Amino acid sequence: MSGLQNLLVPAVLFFALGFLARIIRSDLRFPPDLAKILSIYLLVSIGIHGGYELAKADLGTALNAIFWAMVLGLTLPVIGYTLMRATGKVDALNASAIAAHYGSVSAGTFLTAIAYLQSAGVEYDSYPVIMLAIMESPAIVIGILLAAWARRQARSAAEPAQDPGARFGVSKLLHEAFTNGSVVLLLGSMAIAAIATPASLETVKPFVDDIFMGVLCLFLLEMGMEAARRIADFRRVGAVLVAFGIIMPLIGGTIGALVGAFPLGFDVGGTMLVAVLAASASYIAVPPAMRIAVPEANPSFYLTLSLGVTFPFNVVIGIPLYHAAAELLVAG
Amino acid sequence: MSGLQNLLVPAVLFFALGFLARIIRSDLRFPPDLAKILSIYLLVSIGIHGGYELAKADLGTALNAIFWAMVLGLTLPVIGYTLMRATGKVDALNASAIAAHYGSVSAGTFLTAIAYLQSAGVEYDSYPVIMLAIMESPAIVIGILLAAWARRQARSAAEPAQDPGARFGVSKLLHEAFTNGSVVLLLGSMAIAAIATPASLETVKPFVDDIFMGVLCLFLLEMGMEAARRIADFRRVGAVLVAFGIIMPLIGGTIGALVGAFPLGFDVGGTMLVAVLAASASYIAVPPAMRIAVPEANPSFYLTLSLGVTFPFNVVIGIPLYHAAAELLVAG
Amino acid sequence: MSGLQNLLVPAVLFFALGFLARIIRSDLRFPPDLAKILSIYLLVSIGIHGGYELAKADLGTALNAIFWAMVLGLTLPVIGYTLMRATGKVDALNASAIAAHYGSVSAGTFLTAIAYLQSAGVEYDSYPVIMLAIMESPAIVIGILLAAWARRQARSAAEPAQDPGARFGVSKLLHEAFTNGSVVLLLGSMAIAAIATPASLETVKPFVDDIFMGVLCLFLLEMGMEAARRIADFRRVGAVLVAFGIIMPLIGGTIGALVGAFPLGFDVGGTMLVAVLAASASYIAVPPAMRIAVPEANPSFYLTLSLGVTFPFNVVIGIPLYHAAAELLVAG
Amino acid sequence: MRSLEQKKLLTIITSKQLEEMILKKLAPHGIGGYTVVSGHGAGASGIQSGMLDIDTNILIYIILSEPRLERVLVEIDRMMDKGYRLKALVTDISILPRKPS
Amino acid sequence: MRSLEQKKLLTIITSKQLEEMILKKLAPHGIGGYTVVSGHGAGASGIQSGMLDIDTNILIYIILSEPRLERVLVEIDRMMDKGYRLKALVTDISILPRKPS
Amino acid sequence: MRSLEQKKLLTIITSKQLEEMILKKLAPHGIGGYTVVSGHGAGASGIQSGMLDIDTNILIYIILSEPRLERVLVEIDRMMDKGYRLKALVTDISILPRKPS
Ligand SMILES: Nc1ncnc2c1ncn2[C@@H]1O[C@H](COP(=O)(O)O)[C@@H](O)[C@H]1O
Ligand SMILES: Nc1ncnc2c1ncn2[C@@H]1O[C@H](COP(=O)(O)O)[C@@H](O)[C@H]1O
Ligand SMILES: Nc1ncnc2c1ncn2[C@@H]1O[C@H](COP(=O)(O)O)[C@@H](O)[C@H]1O
Ligand code: NA
Ligand code: NA
Ligand code: NA
Repeated sequence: MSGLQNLLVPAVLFFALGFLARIIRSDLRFPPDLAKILSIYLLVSIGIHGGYELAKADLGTALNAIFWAMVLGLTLPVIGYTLMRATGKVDALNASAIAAHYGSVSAGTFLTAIAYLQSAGVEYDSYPVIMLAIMESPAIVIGILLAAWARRQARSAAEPAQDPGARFGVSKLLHEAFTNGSVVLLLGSMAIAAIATPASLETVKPFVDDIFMGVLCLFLLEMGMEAARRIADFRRVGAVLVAFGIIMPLIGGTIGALVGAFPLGFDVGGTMLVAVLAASASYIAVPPAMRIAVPEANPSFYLTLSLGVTFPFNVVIGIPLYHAAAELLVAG
Repeated sequence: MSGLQNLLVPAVLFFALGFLARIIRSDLRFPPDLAKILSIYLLVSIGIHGGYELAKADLGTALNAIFWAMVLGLTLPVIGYTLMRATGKVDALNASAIAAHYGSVSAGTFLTAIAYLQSAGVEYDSYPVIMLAIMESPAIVIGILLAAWARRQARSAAEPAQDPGARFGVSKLLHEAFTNGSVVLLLGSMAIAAIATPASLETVKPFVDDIFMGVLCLFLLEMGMEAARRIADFRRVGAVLVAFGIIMPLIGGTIGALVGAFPLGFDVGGTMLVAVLAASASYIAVPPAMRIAVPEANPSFYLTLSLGVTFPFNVVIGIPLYHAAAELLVAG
Repeated sequence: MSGLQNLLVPAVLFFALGFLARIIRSDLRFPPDLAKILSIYLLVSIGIHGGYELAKADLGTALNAIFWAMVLGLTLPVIGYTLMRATGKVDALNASAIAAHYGSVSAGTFLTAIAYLQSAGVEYDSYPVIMLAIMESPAIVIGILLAAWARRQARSAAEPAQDPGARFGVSKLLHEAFTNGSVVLLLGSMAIAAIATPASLETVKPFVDDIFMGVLCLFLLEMGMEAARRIADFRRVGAVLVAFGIIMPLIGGTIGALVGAFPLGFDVGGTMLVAVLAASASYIAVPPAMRIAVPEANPSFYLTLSLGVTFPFNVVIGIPLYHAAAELLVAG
Repeated sequence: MRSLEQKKLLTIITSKQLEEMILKKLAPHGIGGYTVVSGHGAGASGIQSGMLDIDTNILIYIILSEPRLERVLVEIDRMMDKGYRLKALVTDISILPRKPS
Repeated sequence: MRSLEQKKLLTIITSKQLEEMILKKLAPHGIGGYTVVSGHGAGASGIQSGMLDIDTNILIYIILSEPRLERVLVEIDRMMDKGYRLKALVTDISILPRKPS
Repeated sequence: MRSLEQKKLLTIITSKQLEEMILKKLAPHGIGGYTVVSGHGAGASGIQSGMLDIDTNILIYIILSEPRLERVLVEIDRMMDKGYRLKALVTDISILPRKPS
């Protein structure tokens, strides 16, 4: 496996640098808005790039990809929830909130995987980009339903308490899930790339393409610091959850690779990207939704898992693994 | 009119996306400094680009353009003021402050017009860029004079009250008008592009040119959100002022198109750009000047008109109209 | 001397524009995080660029350059300290803190010098970039030792007081010096450029190269404003220190030019860059270290000297002088 | 000079994600205005580094009269009961009253 | 430990555009220092979204003694009379006095 | 509604560079949390324009009980004695207590 060699891409190395900087207690710090700005740029760029590619895509395959994105987004949280509850160490509301993160996706992990593929010279299908956009939201709905169910069970046991979800109503929750800022940015940019006249689209190409990898490096530098910053919270989170943060992406990655290889029939690169989508945990769209809809859950649990455990695991270990799995399933 | 087709440029579509995001109550939000950063970049880029073009320009035409920029900047506010006072619904100080905005210009609208022209494959003169820089300030002076006059009239009616303008003195006010940050950035960058050695100027070209349209898209995305955010303030502003925010750009655009076509003799693109300058309302240079010099005016009136009414009107409806008008006057 | 001609590069002109903007009391202002963001970009870009060049460099020369960087970083502060104490006008702790700044370096000045060389069409060795990274820290250690020595002397005179340095311990101080954020960014980016696979490094080149000069211009625009902002503090700092802020870079520049020309044997460009390193005063790495380790010193002294005196002096007068000196020593 | 009025300053410290929800909940209680500042911090629910939207904190400042404060606090108490993580502090302030127009 | 001193904390909430003017107006009254923080908000004059320079709010904090506060408030009152939109709040604070040097 | 508790709000104004050092020094005194906001300002040690990391100011807010405050102030006093430039203000606040879980 030439995976380790392929980790020597600037994106991954900058992630490691950020991580290292915090470990050696450097005072390196980004101004608070920089990561937010970089993240907006990355979502817009990937959206435009994806929209451009998908305008040339096959409608049948695209719809199939969307269907399977929904399936993954809806089933992975249920698997995650069941797993956590089976340990007996995680209460139902925290399990609901955490599970939702694993049904959704991490754009940062996805982009790192693309950098990895480019560096390895591996071609990849463009459909996973649309799956990225689609998978942001459905898991949120499942997370909310799991939490509502957990509250109802607790209520039948105890006195009839308030249900924050109840007030919201299902339509409001669906609204929250699908108008999430990152979803709007991604889908909006895709739509714009599809609608805009080709000549005018050409004018934004340098912004969207040329500086993309450099911006990704800066973003991952900050994400490396963010991951390391969370290490102090490991204690708070506990060994069971940390283990979950490593096992769940392996389960998701396996399922994703199978989906990419068989029902979708993607190439090695595309299959690996579906595995990455399934394996990654959201740190943009899901946390705010859970804060509002499942306020009883402790944010430090899901943020630590998503940013401090699963993200670095996927970037450093997961991606080469999912690549190997994709090679096995597709080429093998 | 192929105008609608030409609206399918990324810049306009991103504006629409931002607007839409707020309408569907998405939680999409830019970090507070991003729009400020993008705006600094845009002013510097347009300045360097303009300075570079103007170094090759004809001095006579340039001086003529400057002269007419001053004429527009000084007369449009008087027209606007008279219009508002004629309705009997706007008090003199608010009318002064609002009028000043319409004598000045909006760089965002101007840049959208350029994106529109580029997409339509229409050539355009480079002189309007210098008019953009020149027109930022004169209207401020007129606004302040109108306000001083209004205060004097009110005073002769009532008891002799304090006049914030009086303390400042005319020289101080002129200083405020001409040292405005955006004026300094625009004129300064122009001057630098004119002075710098050609070889050294080449080194900043990729920064100024290649990523320009992409940055403009992000800026307009935020401006779309900003426009939609102001909708809630429509109620406060009232129907008369909202109507003014649509009629005034039409008047300004007509006058501007006439000035561009006849005394200046520009081509279709250049004529349209002068119309856009005249039609657009400032949201960078004038608001701070009015806050300081006409504190009695309500900022929510002029900000809502400028950002919430006239800006979106010009971007979506005005620009194709002014284009049609320019075609009529120049080609016809 | 064609030096003045070579000052007509956008980077220097934008510095002048920023300075001018404050002098004419323009309300031009950057959002607070912009300069920080630009500075992170510049450090990463110069690091990647340097690492790329150095991967091709001669190990012996590189080690020699590192050695002389250490020598400069360790001796310049002692010279500065002696000079200030000799005037009898600067107390020992302030002298220690100020001296440390002059043993370290200013990346902004270094980059301006590079822009100057590029504009003058002068070739330059790549070793000074690694000297830039190396010289950030050693002066901090000397500053801290000087301060500890000053405190010990004061203590033997008065009652045994608290020594903030004492608590820290030498290892802690060395840690602070070498894990400084800018050092980590520079050395980290260099290492990444050296380790990354060539193909993957290519993908970040446009980000790091194409927009570099433009970003530098914006950064220097802000630094010009920053320098002018400090003028109000000149009174506070006093004539002796202002004089020191001009004389010390001349001394440093002379020593640096000699080191570049003789023991290092660099070309004209490389010799000038070593002079610039020696002449420039830190405003990134050293101030925070001094705030923590020499809290008794007044920050307005060292910030005014570094940002308000030495930085503008070097950018406008120093760089052409050091160029002339380098020509004299190398070509002569 | 007009004399100072006694008012209350309510400061709510919470996650940026809850800003819109809280302001919408409080609006019906007749809040005349508010001011919001962003920051970072740490507390029982871990680090809020301020780097991503999801881990940025805000301080919401609301100047109000005592009777209005009572009603607003009841609303906030209800939110806290549901599990929302926020701190609500009240300070006594004197304020220069708005110019009568 | 030195004992705490009683001082006043003046907080001015206003538009970022007025920062320099206000600080210049207050300087002659012997302000020893100030701290400024940026934010957004809403009030009688509409939304201040914080996105553009023109609609950003600031909080200016000034620690001062009671007699100095009086004079500063007179100056602020005068600005409000002219129509400037700002809120001026006063809070009682205790402060660790500066180390005598 | 639960009744309000009386607490203290400690506000430390200082340079951003000292943030980590101060929080590390105060941690052993049992601080339950803190909130930090960035800004700019001016004082005896000159302008802090907020433009570079080195001249940015912060306000650190810490809600604590009176006895804990005493110990924290002693620590801060010690830092000030060593020459660290910071302002420490204390305000009386009422706070909605955390929901008992
Ligand atoms: N004792 C405290 N003093 C000041 N701010 C606090 C304190 N405790 C918590 N906070 C703030 O409130 C946020 C949420 O607190 P918590 O719910 O305890 O995690 C933290 O991120 C801090 O910004
Ligand atoms: N009741 C309030 N509480 C806190 N801040 C307020 C309040 N009213 C107004 N403000 C702030 O003061 C600014 C100007 O207020 P106004 O002049 O009423 O529009 C607003 O944008 C808010 O940031
Ligand atoms: N009187 C004051 N009121 C409010 N903030 C102050 C005051 N004096 C100083 N500061 C703040 O404390 C920082 C350091 O103060 P100093 O040590 O006096 O330079 C300044 O940069 C201001 O942000
Ligand atoms: Na997933
Ligand atoms: Na106009
Ligand atoms: Na030096």
